[in-house]
Amino acid sequence: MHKTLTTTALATLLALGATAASAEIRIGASLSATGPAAFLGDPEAKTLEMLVEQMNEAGGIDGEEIALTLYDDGGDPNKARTFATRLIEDDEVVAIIGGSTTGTSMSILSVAEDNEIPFISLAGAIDIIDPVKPFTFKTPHTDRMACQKIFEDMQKQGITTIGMISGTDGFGASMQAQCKAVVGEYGITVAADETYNPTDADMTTQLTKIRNTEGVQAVLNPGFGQGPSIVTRNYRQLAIDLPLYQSHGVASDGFIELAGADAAEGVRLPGTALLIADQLAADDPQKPVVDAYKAAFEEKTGTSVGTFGGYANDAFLILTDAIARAGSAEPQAIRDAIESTSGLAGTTGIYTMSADDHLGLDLSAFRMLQIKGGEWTVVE
Amino acid sequence: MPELLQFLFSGVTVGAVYALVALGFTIIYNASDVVNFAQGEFVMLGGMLTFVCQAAGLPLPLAALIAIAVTSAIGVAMNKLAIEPARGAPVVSLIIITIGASIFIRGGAQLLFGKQIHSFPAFSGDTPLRIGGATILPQSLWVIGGAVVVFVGLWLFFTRTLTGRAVLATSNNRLAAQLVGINTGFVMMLSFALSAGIGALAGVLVTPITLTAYDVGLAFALKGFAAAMLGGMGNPKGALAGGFLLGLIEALTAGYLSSQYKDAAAFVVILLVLFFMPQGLFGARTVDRV
Amino acid sequence: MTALLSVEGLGISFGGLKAVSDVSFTVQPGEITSVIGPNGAGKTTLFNMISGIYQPGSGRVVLGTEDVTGMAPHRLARRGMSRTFQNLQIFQSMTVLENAIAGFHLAERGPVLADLLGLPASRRRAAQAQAGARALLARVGLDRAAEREAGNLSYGALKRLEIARALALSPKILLLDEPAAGCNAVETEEIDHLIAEVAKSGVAILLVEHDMKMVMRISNHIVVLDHGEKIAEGDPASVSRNPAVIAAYLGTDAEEAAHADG
Amino acid sequence: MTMKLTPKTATLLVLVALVVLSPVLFPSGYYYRVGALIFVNAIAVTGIVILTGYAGQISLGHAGFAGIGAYACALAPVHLGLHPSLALLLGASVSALLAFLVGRPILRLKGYYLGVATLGFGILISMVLNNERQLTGGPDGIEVPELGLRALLNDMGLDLTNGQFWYWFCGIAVILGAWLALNLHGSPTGRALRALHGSEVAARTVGIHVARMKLQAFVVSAVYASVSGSLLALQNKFITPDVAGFMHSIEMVTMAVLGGVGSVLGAVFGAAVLTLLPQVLTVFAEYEQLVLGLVMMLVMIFLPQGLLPSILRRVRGKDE
Repeated sequence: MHKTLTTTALATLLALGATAASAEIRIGASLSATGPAAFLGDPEAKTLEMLVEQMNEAGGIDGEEIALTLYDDGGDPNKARTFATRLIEDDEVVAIIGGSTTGTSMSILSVAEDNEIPFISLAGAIDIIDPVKPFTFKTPHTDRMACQKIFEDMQKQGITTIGMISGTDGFGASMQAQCKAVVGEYGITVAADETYNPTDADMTTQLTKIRNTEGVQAVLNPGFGQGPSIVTRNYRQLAIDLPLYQSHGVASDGFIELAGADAAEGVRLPGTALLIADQLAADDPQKPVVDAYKAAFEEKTGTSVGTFGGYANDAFLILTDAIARAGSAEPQAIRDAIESTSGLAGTTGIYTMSADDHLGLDLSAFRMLQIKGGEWTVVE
Repeated sequence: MPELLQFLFSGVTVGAVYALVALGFTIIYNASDVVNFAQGEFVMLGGMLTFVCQAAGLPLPLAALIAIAVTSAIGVAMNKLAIEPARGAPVVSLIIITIGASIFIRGGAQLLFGKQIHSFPAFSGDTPLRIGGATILPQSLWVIGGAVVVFVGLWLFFTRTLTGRAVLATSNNRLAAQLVGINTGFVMMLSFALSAGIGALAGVLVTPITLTAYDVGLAFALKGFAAAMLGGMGNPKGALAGGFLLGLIEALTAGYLSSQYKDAAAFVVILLVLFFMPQGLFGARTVDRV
Repeated sequence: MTALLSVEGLGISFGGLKAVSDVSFTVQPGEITSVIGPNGAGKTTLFNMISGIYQPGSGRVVLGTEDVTGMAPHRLARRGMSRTFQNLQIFQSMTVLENAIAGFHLAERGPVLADLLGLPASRRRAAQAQAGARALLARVGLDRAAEREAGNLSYGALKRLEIARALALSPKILLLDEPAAGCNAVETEEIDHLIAEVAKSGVAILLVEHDMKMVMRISNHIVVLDHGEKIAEGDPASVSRNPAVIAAYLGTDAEEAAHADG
Repeated sequence: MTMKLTPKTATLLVLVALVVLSPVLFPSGYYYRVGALIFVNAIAVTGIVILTGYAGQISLGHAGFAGIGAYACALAPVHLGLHPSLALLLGASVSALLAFLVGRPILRLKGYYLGVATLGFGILISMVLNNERQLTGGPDGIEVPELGLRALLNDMGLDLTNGQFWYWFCGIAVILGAWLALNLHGSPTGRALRALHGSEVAARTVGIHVARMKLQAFVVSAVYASVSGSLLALQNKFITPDVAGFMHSIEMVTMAVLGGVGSVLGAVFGAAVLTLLPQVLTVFAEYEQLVLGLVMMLVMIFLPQGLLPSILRRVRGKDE
């Protein structure tokens, strides 16, 4: 008797967690708002909440309000899978945005595909959309594209031998693997390949090894969080005067602040239009969306915009654009509409999807940036 | 040679961070046989509160003092609310209580401070000192100095002061300590205040190097715990030695073997030491009393 | 007659302090040998060395013909040595019956896989041990408390439970560390009888006890320790007249020893 | 004639009833998923009951074995051509062997020293899973092949959704695991384990080979953790090194101790509570960590025996 009572009580409690909704368009999200990937998930979650609010204030899509159910998976793929199941089975959403990390995205992906619910991932790995799966899309450029952009720039500088120092977190490890896979195509060799833990306090040992490696002409540091800031500071401490490349993992003003403008001087990285909003040409097709997002986000949160929040912004744009074009909130119709997205300007780039491209960006979406005097500048 | 010297500087810098955290563990352990897994959160609070106060316009020294005082108060509250009511609980329960406290403090910090990474300026600037072709940041010297000063202070406290001996007596036999007139409640309160204060001091010193955020505590706690156990829990000498040893092992492994497995090397050494010296390097041997 | 247990020049130091030094004596099967001496004389330390809990610093322990110096207690148990403790070592959260069954460990143990699967062989062994344990509990008068949690028993009852557990091993030699401490007169007498009975069945008994009346009454042989050294040895009568022993005990204890003799 | 209900039979009956009857209350397929997760955790936690509850030994690194079980299911089918079910057995064997090898020196340590040694061991395993990217896919994780049993059942006419299948499959596994642990409790080995928990010295003097017994408990509990990891991997069809992480180890111990580490039912209860908690706490979103930490502290302070024993005592107290 007691057992049944307990179970009923628990079931009731669980049901409390679900959002009771009427005739609205229900979309779901599972993001890593806390945990080791909070860097990605936190701005993404804030962005989505802000955009839904904006859209509903403006009357929703064709008069229908959007109801967002957002869960924090803490970067744990197991939790992400559970939340994906919950979003589909219990909250009955018509589409899912999320998966801040590759691990969580891969977990959500299989649930979404099984249940034929469109899913837009915010993670970097190319595996998410290659091979193409019918219901899975993503907004960030792949890690491989970031590597290609960096190596293109190195090639232009005549650099042929580099050292790498990567974080051992998912982001750093994935970039490390992808960069090493494509580096040969640019006639560049990786002569030193070091790593650090995301929580390490000092990377001078690894940097000393790289500096002492014969022939190294530049250093690449893929990573996110505090690691790249410490690497950049240690780089100046050791007075290494080779070009330092960072990845899009630190593409936000916070990086300059933490590393210090002096230490960050001259650092190059592939970034998005978001970082150089005020330098965009007036006729740049991305300018309206970039300005709008930047202004709204910075006013709402008091923190500066970064690439990652931009991914969520773009995912939301793609999804709402698709729903509006489809004129229906049926998952299958939304999926078809997303796949026919064309020329949609986001903060990350201009998206044009197709049956065999569920990302819809090319290398031109990336802009090579350099830090000069504590500001982002475009490398010509 | 400059290469080795640079590795050693790196190891000593990191080691001093570990040693400072490990030293924080010793006082509470000595007073109550509790290993406080929330020690890392004290380090986080030290850094975060200093940042917040400094950002509010206070001068750095005052900000640091406030951070240490507030963290000490939180330590005292933790003793009163979570540790004292659970006196005599088995080791597993105490581990869960202190980890629970650590999650609680982290959750609170996330709400109050947000999830941004923060830092504040180094005390003596960022111009590296060059010694024998290698470089070290002035802030590293602050951390090393801090570790040594705290160590000497603790050593004097435990050997030269009546209160320090009262702490040791309390850990040996609480009842006997009470019988000879030691106020064990006060001793416990004092040791939590001191441990938390030392943790916060560590946070103040290391933040310009490691940066800080609401979730850095766990990593500090794990490494500090490992360092303290390597040296022998409860002994300040062990905490200092364990911390520096751990830092040096990591740096030298990263320098000469593989940076991927530097943490692995550290744990392999800990396992090996414990196999041969089950009480750590400087821990007291115990005899079964039957 | 060969001795069952020979202790030869046994000694140990803790932190440079000699706790026991150069103690020798023998224990015969079927006899009760008592070790007496003032508090802190090193009796329990001696026991801990003989039963393998402490590693002796010097000397030898010979069981039968085998040198068992510093041998682990569980291996000594297999060779027929069992013991009780001055400060109770009861399995607190187990029932009284389970405590006694634990004494049958060597008889009931089997492959862990059989135990996990609850195979008939495992259950049979457990059932046999349980029957044996119930019989022993009856012998020490604890059969009615069998299902109670051991931690809730009185001190005297726990002392008897420890003896029952030690007897479960069917030992050749039984080391009893103050079995009557904390027991009332009636309980002491019961234990007294029990020990005599066990000795009569051929088991060698080594006893540490403070109750001099009991020691004098039941011992065949007495070894006297003071400050970790053996100061006298012999039958109860000769020991109680020994001036060194009387000097060691001084005051009341010496008188008590003399009275017991008379 | 009245049959006397032994604690073992009672526990098994309660478990079977819970597994079989709970679905009646499930409003949607999502609840099957949560149920299956509870069961997966309960299996690992049952292993902790044997190690910590029976034998009194601490492990802060058992997630390492879960990692081995999980990655065995991801890797063995691809690299060795094993069927996933055999991969599960392989994982369990590897875990048992590894536990046997490291357990011997590690288990000589006591208290916090045992804690740090097991912690180090667990971290080493998760480090290998993170770093050996070529083999394990690194921190981004790796896909796990389908078990295939559901398709088989569907062919036989038993039409289950994915969620339902894993609910029943893991439910049966929990009951099996509980049955084994309960057998052990009253067996000679279980008694020896509980005896050395009570007093190691006394256990030695009655002939218990303490080191060997601890090792057996360590190996058995490692197998439980490994099977739990395998079932998680097969169910999720994707696994990352998080499964072997420090937090997962802590989670296992917390579930066991929070529920009541002395009994199998208590531990399963703890697994249920801590698995449900984050799902319920989504209502509080930002406050989730705060509440979780608070629950851990409050239960340990006010119900030191664990939730279930304390609740049962209160219920019985009212009856009397």
